Amino acid sequence: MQVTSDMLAELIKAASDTMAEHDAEVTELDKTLGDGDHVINIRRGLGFLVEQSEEISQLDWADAWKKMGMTCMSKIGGASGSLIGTFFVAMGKDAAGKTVDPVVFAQAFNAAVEAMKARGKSDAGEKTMLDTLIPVANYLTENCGKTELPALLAGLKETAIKGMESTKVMHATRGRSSFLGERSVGHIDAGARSTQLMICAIAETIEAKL
Amino acid sequence: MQVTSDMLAELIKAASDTMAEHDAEVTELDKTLGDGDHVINIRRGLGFLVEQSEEISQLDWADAWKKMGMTCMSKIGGASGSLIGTFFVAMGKDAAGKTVDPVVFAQAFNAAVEAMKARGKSDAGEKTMLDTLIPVANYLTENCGKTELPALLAGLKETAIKGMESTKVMHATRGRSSFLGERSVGHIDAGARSTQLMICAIAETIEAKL
Amino acid sequence: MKKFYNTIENLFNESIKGVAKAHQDILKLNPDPCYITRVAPTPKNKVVVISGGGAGHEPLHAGFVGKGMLDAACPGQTFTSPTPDQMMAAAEAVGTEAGVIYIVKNYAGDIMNFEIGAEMTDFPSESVIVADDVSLPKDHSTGRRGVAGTLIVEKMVGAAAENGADLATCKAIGDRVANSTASMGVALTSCTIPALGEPTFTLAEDEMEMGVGIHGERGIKTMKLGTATEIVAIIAKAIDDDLKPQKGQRILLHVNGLGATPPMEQYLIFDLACQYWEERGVIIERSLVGEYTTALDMAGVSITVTLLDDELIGLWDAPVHTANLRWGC
Amino acid sequence: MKKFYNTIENLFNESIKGVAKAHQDILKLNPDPCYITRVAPTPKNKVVVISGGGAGHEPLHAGFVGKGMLDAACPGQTFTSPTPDQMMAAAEAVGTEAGVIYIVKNYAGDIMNFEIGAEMTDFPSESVIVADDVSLPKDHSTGRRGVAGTLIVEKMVGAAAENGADLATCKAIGDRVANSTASMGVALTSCTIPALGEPTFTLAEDEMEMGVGIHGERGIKTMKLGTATEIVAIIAKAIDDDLKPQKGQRILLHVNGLGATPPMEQYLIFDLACQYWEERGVIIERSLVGEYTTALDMAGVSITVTLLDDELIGLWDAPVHTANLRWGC
Ligand SMILES: Nc1ncnc2c1ncn2[C@@H]1O[C@H](COP(=O)(O)OP(=O)(O)O)[C@@H](O)[C@H]1O
Ligand SMILES: Nc1ncnc2c1ncn2[C@@H]1O[C@H](COP(=O)(O)OP(=O)(O)O)[C@@H](O)[C@H]1O
Ligand SMILES: [Mg+2]
Ligand SMILES: [Mg+2]
Ligand SMILES: [Mg+2]
Ligand SMILES: [Mg+2]
Repeated sequence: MQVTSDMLAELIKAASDTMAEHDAEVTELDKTLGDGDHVINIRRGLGFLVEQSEEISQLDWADAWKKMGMTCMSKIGGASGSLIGTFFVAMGKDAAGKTVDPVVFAQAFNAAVEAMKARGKSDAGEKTMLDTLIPVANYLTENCGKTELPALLAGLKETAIKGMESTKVMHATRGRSSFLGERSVGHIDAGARSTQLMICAIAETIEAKL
Repeated sequence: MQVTSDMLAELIKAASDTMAEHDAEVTELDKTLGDGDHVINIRRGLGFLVEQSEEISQLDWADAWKKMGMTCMSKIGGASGSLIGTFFVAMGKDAAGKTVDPVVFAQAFNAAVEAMKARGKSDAGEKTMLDTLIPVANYLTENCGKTELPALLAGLKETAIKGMESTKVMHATRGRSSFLGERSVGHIDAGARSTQLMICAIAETIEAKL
Repeated sequence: MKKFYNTIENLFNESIKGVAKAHQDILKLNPDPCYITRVAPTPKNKVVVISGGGAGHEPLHAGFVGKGMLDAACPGQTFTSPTPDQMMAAAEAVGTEAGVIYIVKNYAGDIMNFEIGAEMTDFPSESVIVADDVSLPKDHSTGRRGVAGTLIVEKMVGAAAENGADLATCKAIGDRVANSTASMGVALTSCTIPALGEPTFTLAEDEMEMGVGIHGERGIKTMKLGTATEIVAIIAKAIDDDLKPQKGQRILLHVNGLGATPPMEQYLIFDLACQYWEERGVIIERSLVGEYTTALDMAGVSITVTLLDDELIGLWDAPVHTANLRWGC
Repeated sequence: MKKFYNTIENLFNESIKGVAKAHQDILKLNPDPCYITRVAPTPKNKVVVISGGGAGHEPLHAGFVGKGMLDAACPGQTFTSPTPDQMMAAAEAVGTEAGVIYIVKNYAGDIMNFEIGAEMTDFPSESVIVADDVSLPKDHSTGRRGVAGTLIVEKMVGAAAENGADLATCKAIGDRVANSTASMGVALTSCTIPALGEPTFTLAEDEMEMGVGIHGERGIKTMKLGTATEIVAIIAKAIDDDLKPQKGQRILLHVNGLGATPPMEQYLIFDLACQYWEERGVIIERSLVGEYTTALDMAGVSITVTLLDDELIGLWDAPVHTANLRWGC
């Protein structure tokens, strides 16, 4: 089976549904370490993506990611809006003019993570969404084009979850939670959790088609 | 026994003590029907009177009442400050140049109640301190100079309490409680209660000397 | 109760020193008896405008002392009318042969204390009683309460006095503004009077108190909390029933925050009130949104409307230089 | 949660229309993408000053759009940084050849969104980052938060730009003011973000949160509630340790109410802060007390100090005509 960009409507819906389902839980995380608006922001953006999802599904991967990036950039707001917007715009740029196969996808994903790091002046271990995304990027580099889709997806979910969980013991040094200093230790980062949830929901949607 | 103005220090203290003792109860009444400051106001004034009470006790009745009136006027504030201030200033004016015997006292008290009515544009039955003071004034007119002190004091207390209690069923038409309309019915007026408490405390202080 | 203070007894007295320091270019404080006057001396032939009332409504009244508005303000203790000696001392400090006009909110305590103060002062004087709260019927036994409309009376009378109007004219203008002004408030919470330590009343999560005054006391009716549009409709209708503005009538629309309600909600209420009157052909000629007549930390707002004509617009627009209203200079 | 609204989703969008209507003589609103500009066109050769940030801090920033201060403000949703398209559209609406200076509070979201906006705009531009919250150490991993000092940077850069300073000069002044400014806040309660419906955190009756920002989030330390004098001493010491004002140093002292704390308490804190610095020979040359940078309905205050010299005093005193700061015109 091949994952094609006309599945994007479905994948966006999956991301949107999982954020709705985990709204209270993730909001609580951002209330504990931040200002409580992360889910509202993400869901505002996802709401617009869902509205545009038919249109997005008509585009090729690169254009779809660019469009998604622009929507995230202008509709989410906050730290996560600029970061996720930057992420998708960078994916689109990296994939532009290419036929997206698993390897190209992994490259684009890595380029997007690099763009996010540059935008956020941040890296692994700072208790942010990057602690989900960096391990995922590495995993994709290692496995895309080598591992069969079912195993790839299973490993992807596992990697995302491990990344997310790793933020619990971290001392935040980026974003709002850094203001709490030592008091940030012991809680999972909201952005790490939301990105993990969306990655897993997307993986599961694809798995259901296998 | 004769009640003389050198007892004023003791009488002021008795009034002050009873307001301290019933602070919470009367405050609750003014919170229910007004703005809750009545006891604070009255006790602020009584605090100054207590401070001045040695000095006041040196004066004859008329001057003592005038001085008390001026202190109440400038230290209590609110509706009750102007009313009680007016009351004592009027008592002092009425008694000026006279030897204060029970009959003169009753006349002065009546003049003071009239002055308060004029100042407040109010009368009996409006659910105010006048519903304590008007019956007391009438009682004093009828009994001063006729009834012996012990019986006079007993009747005085009874009259004040009856007057105070009469406010419970009244519909307020003066002061802050009037804003509540029908909702004012069923509660005792704070000013009626505080004046009754002070009258009773004064009566009891005198009784204790008999 | 959670508040910033050293002792409850001194909260107000210490705070008013801060007002004087923060605005020393405009006003000065006489601590005892307590009153605030302008630093710039009042011209000898000008009618002086004095107001006052219990503390807890800041910036009313001290925040409106200055050129084009009040000559002096007499603050009482929290929610307690000031005493006649304050009004006398203030009048003696700023009074002129042209006379004194007192602007008094219609509460038994304020009326009586100002009355005694005026009786004991020799300057010719007049009083304007502000009774703008239409949550009470016009024929209420004591008259209506004075609330946020007071500011508008102070502004317009202040401008008239500054322009050189005589005492009778100031009085006539004050009465006319007061009669052309209607207000009504709604609260989502009561407030906590420092000396009491707890809210004066409590409301359920889904309740609001309609027709509140500015002393944290209960209003006219406890209602189920409505939408902002519903709330504005109730208040606006009460104001309309009183002032009966015709199509084409110009008004000043003032939305006043009672203390804890943020600007975001105040401006929402303002926008909805604009819509209400615009739909009826009434013209929002001037407006004022913000916390001007507060009730400590009460959550709530009030809406005030003044019917305008060219003269009143001129008085509103006239230069004013006070701590909390300033324009044209 | 008790607030005035029709729907939570539209509270901000409806409210901002009210801001535009109430101040139509000064500012105008572009609803989508959302930004506020002056009604009076910006002179062609003037550096343009643009700020913005999440809503919920009103009157910051829209209340400071106008002559002598901001040319445009970009409000985000409540406590959420605005998005790059807003900054781009605002810059295109008001930008000039003289360039654009962005005044940005130091939060990851604000920094990144403004950065993207600036990258996508062709005008020459500079940014001044305000990071005045000394409750965090200077070497904090992300730098300190930007809080109530932002207003002071906006006022002084605005004045410089209005006086005709070029982009480099505006940037230098902005950085100098930002570096000469220190703030710290304390809260007695958190606030309730409309979309969340309940307070972000809770404190016991005898607790205060020291070192809070302006987003209703926890501060640096939960402490036992102290007297006003004790609280001022903690905050003032933190500011002193940072700015190290010498004897004779002139300062601007700004006490800012965070939302639900009444003026009476704000002025008390101001008076105590004056005493603190006066005892140390520091001169309170200018002051500002009131609600300027709020956190919705949070009960609390912040204290801000800016070290002054003749140039900065001149910029502070320069005429300003905005909805919420106005003098000299
Ligand atoms: N500099 C950064 N680099 C990477 N991720 C960041 C950075 N700053 C914040 N984040 C992520 O953004 C999340 C917060 O997003 P959100 O609540 O929407 O924005 P805000 O912090 O502006 O309220 C955090 O949980 C964290 O994962
Ligand atoms: N016009 C009036 N005539 C007589 N008594 C009045 C009048 N107005 C108020 N009072 C009395 O004053 C009391 C309230 O006093 P207080 O609480 O000190 O003043 P305020 O009402 O100004 O807060 C009422 O309980 C009532 O007894
Ligand atoms: Mg957040
Ligand atoms: Mg009372
Ligand atoms: Mg009172
Ligand atoms: Mg945020």
